[in-house]
Amino acid sequence: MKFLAINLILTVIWGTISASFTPANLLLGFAVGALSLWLIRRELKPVTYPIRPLRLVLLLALFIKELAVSATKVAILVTRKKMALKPGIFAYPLTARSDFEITLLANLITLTPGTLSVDVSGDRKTLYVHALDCADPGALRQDIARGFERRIREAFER
Amino acid sequence: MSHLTDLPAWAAIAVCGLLLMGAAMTLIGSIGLLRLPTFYDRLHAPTITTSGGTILVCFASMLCFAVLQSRWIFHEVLIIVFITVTTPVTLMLLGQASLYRHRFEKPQDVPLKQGPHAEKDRE
Amino acid sequence: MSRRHRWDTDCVMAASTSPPLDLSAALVLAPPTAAEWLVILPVVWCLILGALLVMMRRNVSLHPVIAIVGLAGLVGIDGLLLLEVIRNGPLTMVMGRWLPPFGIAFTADLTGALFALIAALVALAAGVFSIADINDSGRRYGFYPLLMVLMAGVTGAFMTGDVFNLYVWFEVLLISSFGLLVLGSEHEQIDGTVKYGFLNLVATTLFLVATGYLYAVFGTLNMADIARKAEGLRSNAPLMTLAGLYTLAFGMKAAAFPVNFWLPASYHTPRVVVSALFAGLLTKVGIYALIRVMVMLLPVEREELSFVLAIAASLTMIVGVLGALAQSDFRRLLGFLIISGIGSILAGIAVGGPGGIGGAIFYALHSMLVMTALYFASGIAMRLGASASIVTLAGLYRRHVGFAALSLMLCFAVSGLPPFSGFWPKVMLVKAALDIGAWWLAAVLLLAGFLTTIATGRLFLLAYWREQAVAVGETPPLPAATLAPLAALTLLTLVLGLYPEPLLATIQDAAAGLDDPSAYRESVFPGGWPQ
Amino acid sequence: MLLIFLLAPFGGSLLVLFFPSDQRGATAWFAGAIAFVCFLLAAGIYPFVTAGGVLRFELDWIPELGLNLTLRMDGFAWLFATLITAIGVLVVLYARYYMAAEDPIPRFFALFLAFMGSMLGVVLSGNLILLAVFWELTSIVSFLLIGYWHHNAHARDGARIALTMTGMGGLSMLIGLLLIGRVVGSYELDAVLASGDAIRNDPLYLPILILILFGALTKSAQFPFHFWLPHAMAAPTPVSAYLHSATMVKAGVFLLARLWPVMAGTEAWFWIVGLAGLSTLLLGAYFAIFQQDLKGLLAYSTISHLGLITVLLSLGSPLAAVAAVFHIVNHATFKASLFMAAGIIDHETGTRDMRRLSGLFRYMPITATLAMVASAAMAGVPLLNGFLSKEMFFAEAIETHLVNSLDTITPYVATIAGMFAVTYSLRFIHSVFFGAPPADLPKRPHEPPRWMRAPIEFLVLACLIVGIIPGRTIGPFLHTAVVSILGDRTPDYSLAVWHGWNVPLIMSFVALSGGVGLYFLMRSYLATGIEGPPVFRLLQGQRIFERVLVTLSWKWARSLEQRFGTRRLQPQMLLLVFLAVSAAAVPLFRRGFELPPLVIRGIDPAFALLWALGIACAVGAAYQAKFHRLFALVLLGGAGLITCITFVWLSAPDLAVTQLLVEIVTTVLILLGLRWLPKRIEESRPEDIPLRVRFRRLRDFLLALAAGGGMSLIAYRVMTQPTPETIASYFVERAYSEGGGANVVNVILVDFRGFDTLGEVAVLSIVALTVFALLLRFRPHPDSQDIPLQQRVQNAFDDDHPDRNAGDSIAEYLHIPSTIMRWMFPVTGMLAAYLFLRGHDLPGGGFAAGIAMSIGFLLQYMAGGTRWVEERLRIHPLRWMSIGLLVAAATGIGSWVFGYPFLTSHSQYATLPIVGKVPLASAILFDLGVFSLVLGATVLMLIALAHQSVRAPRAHARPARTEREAAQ
Amino acid sequence: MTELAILWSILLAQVMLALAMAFALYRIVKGPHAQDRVLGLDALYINAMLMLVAFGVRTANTVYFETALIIALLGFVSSIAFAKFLMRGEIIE
Repeated sequence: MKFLAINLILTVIWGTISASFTPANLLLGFAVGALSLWLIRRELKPVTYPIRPLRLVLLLALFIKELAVSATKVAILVTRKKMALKPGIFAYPLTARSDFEITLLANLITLTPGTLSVDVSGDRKTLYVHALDCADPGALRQDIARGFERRIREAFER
Repeated sequence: MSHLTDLPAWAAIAVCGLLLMGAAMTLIGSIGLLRLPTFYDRLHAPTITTSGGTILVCFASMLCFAVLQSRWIFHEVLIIVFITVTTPVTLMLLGQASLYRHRFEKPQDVPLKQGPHAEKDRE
Repeated sequence: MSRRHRWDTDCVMAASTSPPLDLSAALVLAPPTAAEWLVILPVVWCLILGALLVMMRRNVSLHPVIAIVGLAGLVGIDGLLLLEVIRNGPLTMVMGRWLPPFGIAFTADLTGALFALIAALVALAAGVFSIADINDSGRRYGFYPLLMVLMAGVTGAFMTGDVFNLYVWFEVLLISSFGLLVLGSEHEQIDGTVKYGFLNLVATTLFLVATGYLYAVFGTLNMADIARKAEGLRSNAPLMTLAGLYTLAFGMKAAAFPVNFWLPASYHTPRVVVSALFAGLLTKVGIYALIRVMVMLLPVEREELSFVLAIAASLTMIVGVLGALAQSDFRRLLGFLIISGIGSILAGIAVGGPGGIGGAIFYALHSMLVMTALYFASGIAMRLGASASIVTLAGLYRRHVGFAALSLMLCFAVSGLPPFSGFWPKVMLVKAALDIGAWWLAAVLLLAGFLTTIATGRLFLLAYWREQAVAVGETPPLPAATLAPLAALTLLTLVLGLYPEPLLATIQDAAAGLDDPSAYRESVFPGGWPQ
Repeated sequence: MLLIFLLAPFGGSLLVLFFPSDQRGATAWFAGAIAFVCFLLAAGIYPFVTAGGVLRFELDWIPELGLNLTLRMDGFAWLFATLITAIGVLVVLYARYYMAAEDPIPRFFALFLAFMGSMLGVVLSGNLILLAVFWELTSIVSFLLIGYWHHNAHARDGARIALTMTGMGGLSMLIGLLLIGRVVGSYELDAVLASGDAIRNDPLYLPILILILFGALTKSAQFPFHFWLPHAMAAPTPVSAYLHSATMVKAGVFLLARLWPVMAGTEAWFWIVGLAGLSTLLLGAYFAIFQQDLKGLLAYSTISHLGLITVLLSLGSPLAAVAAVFHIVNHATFKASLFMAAGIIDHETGTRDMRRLSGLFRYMPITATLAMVASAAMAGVPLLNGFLSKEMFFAEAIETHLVNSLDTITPYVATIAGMFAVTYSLRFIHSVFFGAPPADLPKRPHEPPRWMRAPIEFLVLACLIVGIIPGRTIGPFLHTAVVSILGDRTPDYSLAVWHGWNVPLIMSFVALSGGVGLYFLMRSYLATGIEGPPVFRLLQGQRIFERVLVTLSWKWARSLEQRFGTRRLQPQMLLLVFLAVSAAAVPLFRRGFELPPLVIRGIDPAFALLWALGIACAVGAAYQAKFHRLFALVLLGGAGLITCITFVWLSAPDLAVTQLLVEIVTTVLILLGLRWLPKRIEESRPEDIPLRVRFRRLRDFLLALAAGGGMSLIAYRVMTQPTPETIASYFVERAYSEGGGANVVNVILVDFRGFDTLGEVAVLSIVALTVFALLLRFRPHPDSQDIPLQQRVQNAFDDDHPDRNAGDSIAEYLHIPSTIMRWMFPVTGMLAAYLFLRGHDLPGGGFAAGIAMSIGFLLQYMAGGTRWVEERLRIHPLRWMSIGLLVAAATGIGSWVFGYPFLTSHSQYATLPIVGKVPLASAILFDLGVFSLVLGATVLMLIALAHQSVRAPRAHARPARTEREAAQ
Repeated sequence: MTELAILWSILLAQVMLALAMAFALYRIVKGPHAQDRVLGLDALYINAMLMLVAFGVRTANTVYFETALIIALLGFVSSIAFAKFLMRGEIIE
């Protein structure tokens, strides 16, 4: 059962959906999860990561903070009378490797208002990010590298 | 409105606050959608909604029901999770789609980037 | 909020808290008899067979076998049902144990059973004919499953005792008829289907609207219940609107003037067997519904509408037969003949009374058989003469005498000449029309019959008796599968023409049953009305 | 016993069909035997019918219609029956030699016997409707007999005209008879004959009379309906001899005589019948003179003789009736023999054209003599039977019956007609048998075979005997017949040849001499051989008839179809909607339609705003639908969303869930289809839209408004009017307690009205099947066949860049999204499972679950592409669908086992280990079926659409590539 | 008094959300590009979901949950479909 981890996650989701964590229900959830995984077994590459809960929490915290900050920033920006915008796209050199990490990073970048990852180069090396305020791409790169990417690596790198 | 009276004052105020803030965020997001000049800028607007609005409103709901003790509060969590997972996909796809379309159509408001690989040499 | 917990504990609780109120008022307590199962069996039988056929899409060679056996079975079931109904009155099967008007009631009275049986016969004939008419690709497209579900829809429509359920079955047969109509997806087929589809969908929507209104007015969907409540509500509720809407919706289905154009526009496009099926079944379902609703549920409104109906009927007859005269395409001609037949039936409904309704029912049944057979004939003619237009078609008589004889009989039958089945309903209708003093209607009826004679005579003279101008090529062999159903149906019309007595007696009982549905109500509500 | 009269011929005709066509002799003998048997039977019956005796046979046939198989033979019927059978025998004998070898003999004799049967039926039937039935039968069979030589166009025309005329007559007669039945209260002939006064005094008398006369006069070819008879001469001569001289044409006068006691004697009768009769008598004779075709001449003379009989019947005096009956018999004998003679001539010389025939006497003396005698009888020469009845006719003509102009002119007309008769008889004989020997005949004429002549000899003999000693031969039979018609009004009459010098005799002599004179006067004109009579040549009934027919069938029908039978969709749609609106509105307002006052309370601003948005979306979508599909689709999504929220707001979450899911799937499916539609249509600028189009749009818009308004009006009315005790409340309160679930809608769906659900899911599966079938043969629009523009551009981009291999763009493009989309699948699966399991308690159920699951598959497809997915997923939507349907249906049947009605859900609770109690309401099984079916159906449509994209580029790869080369 | 305040604030929130939806709709109608419209639709979906949540708070009723969850989980599917349609001209290849 190579999807065990995922299946467990699904089970948790199931519990959450049906809002009950009684063993019976969880068992059922597990069964359902297994079934739906089995359906698409041929599509997925098994992913196995050492889970580091603490780091995850840190990542989450960072994410929340980033959110709060940038959201307010953009909100203010938007609500201004005249919007001083210097939008643009900058290329971000990736250090993360696996699909999962890249995906996660891209999502986080996108989720934080003001930055938006639009594309990945064919050789998973560059991530193209669109920023509302692209006055200084270097700084932005710094932020991402220091922030999300580091946290992610800490959380998932083996 | 029996259930709202059940809420202790602090909870009530908190709920209202969260709710209002969330709604405000959402509204702002939409305003952004409305006002921002180019498509790429507009792409950013919904992120405010999703991140700010969703989370706040869902917190409000969680708090409300948690206090009311009426049920488990995981639903909102789930909602938040799903939203956070799915929204970026849409946005990215849209962004790229418009990139390609612009590359094809070449209208005036194309950003400084001409295709995904223009930057390679700029690096 | 106690319900908001896990679903299983929840239901356990539901179970543990024993039902608060006494169910016996709302539930069927006695297990239904086998006879009552006969009411529902035809529909389920068709559905199951359809599903099976879909499942075995790979080996199409088996399809016809299964389908034909199934249809034969259907005929058998319907026959038994009819006997059962004749023997001891209408039968009712209540769905899901819920007593009407809460649950859906499936009620077979004489009318429904008769229609169902004839429909099954027609379908069986079509099934046999299709062996030669539907090639493998057609089977792979799912001709037979569609046929089966179509039959389910038709039979359901004939049996149901619930207005909304009637709508459901209408949809079933409508959609499956789309499927059959586009079978092979030629260009003009799709063209015809679009027309057919749009107009019929509008009609069905109309039906739905009317039903919603009906429910709002009556608060029930059960036909027997409605029939009961109609008296009380007649004073204030605008039942006339309902009647108008239903008449239009069903008239549309039945291709009555002035909403008849979809029929000739679409019926000549599909495979022969398909148009034969449609000729036999679809319009007649509309007629059936019209009879059921207008005669049994809203008799007073029918009275008030009768003049409008009569006008529409006469125009339908005339337009239909004139159209038939103007056509040169064999199947289009037949399409118009269907329309004029519908006109005669409408005339019966307009006249009303046991005579009129009986005549209408008889005519409908007759027309189901004859029109189907005629479409078969058109198909065979196209095989023999390699043309669909009676201008170029010729010398069929010389090519195949037996076939020509059968077609001739059918021509006479459809023209309402003795000794074929068309004669008696015409006599009944004329008689009924005269009895209420509607001379002109009787005159139109006979005029239509006369013009039909001219039209069919023209058809026969041109396509059959006329010698082929060009040298006659080798006549292609006729597969028995094409000739047999034609012969069977023709024989049936002949028999019904020579000895109509039993059918006639049944039909008159049926008409009486519609006129005074007390027996129907009794079978739906055995113990009087529920409180 | 009487039944044999019907069974024998019909049965015989069936049997004859099975004779091999080369056995001419056997067939003929068989047919003849049957005819002969019938004849003997008639002869045997004679004693019973003498002196007004009536033989009856009754058999309940269709009591519902008051129609019994009543056979009734009185003297008159007997006379006719004998006539029919006797001449039948002779004609069969004649036909045996007449018919050519290549003609299909069995069919001829089958039809012949069938006709004999139906004719006997006409004369024997003692019930009006029965009479009508046999009447129509004679028309049908005669149609077939006339068209026997169907390869000949004349035969076809003759057949058609005959059928049309006689058929029309028969129909009108049917009404008349039905009316009589209504007046009398019974269709039994006896009852009708008994109540003559009732009928004559009934207000309906005139219509009845007209209708029935129409039938009778058309049948016996009375002016102005006479023209079908000459055309019927295209039939084989035996047919003409039998049907068109002896029997069928007599059916009309038979009917007149039959109903004589009840109908005759009134002013109207006299005028209508008399006028028709006289004109026919005269014109028939007149036309007859100028025919060039032997049979044509005979046909017209037949017409005029029938006219004579009609006149006699019109007079309404008993003696006239006697004369009529007598003449019926006489005419049958001599005319049949004449036809046969003509047939022989035709047969032996190969032509019937009197311009080519002459001097045949020296070739066929015997036939010639016979013909001469017969035509002498036709001309009314003394010592022949024709003379007697003609004398009686003249006698009656002189008599004054009613004082009016018609009655006064009768004798003169009679004499003139008699003169004409002599003329054409003379012409017949003289031009055919005398004069110079014929030149250029197709065949060398000679005497016919012995037995072919025999019938004529017999008939001519009959003419002679009856003519010389009428009293002893025909007298008693005639008497019985007359008695049966007139009953006690039977006059005393004498059939003597010699009544002494009296006016009729003088009239006869005038007629004879005048006729001869006339003939010799006209010889020169006749020799010119112009077809048709001088004056009336232009006025030909059948021409008029044809013209009428053509106008009716062709011009009117065509124009009608062009006017109404539009084959375009829009007008029909317009009409339909218009009708719908009026059908709903008219009665509504005729009944007075009062709207309850509108009360507004507690409007929620947010909700109101939402609705405004929804409406905007809907309108926008409708507006954009034609010009900008994608836009319309987006708006549609918005509208759907608002609907969904509304459902939640009005606390119908279950509907909301379903609505939402359906919304999503629909959008995707439409997008799939959109790829195949031609590119967006640009809206033409408002100024260059023609006025007509503007008008049309306005009209349609108004109509749409009306329809929508009507709908909302009905809805308003429904919602505001006090609800009757509905079953809805019942559903709500029962849903939890008995349905075993808390979600009303779902419980209603699967339990209360599970049967509807069964139907609807069947619909869904059929839709899927249809889509699937349609797309198997899908031929895309030319400008959408190619792979889409974007892809070409992107592929081109990949091809340009050496560092990229084909399909990179898409790979990058989807890189991140596809990861997420794929991982969404299990989650979706769980959602589906959750919806399903909760279904019976909370929103969802099989339907929603199925759709949710199919969305999961949708995601897979979008992420990976068709090929990629189908390499990795096992997908058998058809199977799922059918299994679903099976399960659902089987659940219903299953309750049979438990002794419950169809689709009963029994909530048992099975205890599973650990999990605890799980409700196994069979409704859940049903739900499972629904789930599987919905899933299957949706995925099936999805795949069907998706595969187009796989197929099309493959099909059109080459042009696309070349284009790409061109682009670089 | 608190109760009233709560009511009003919730109502206010809902109105704001509705307004947000209105703006999204405006973007849909306005365009100018197809992708703008799609973006608007996506925003519309999310706002709708929030509206539902707010509704839940207002009525302390959880019936909204299924719908909200499904929007959250599957609402993006149609947007994706649109996006891919714009990108590739067909959504399943």
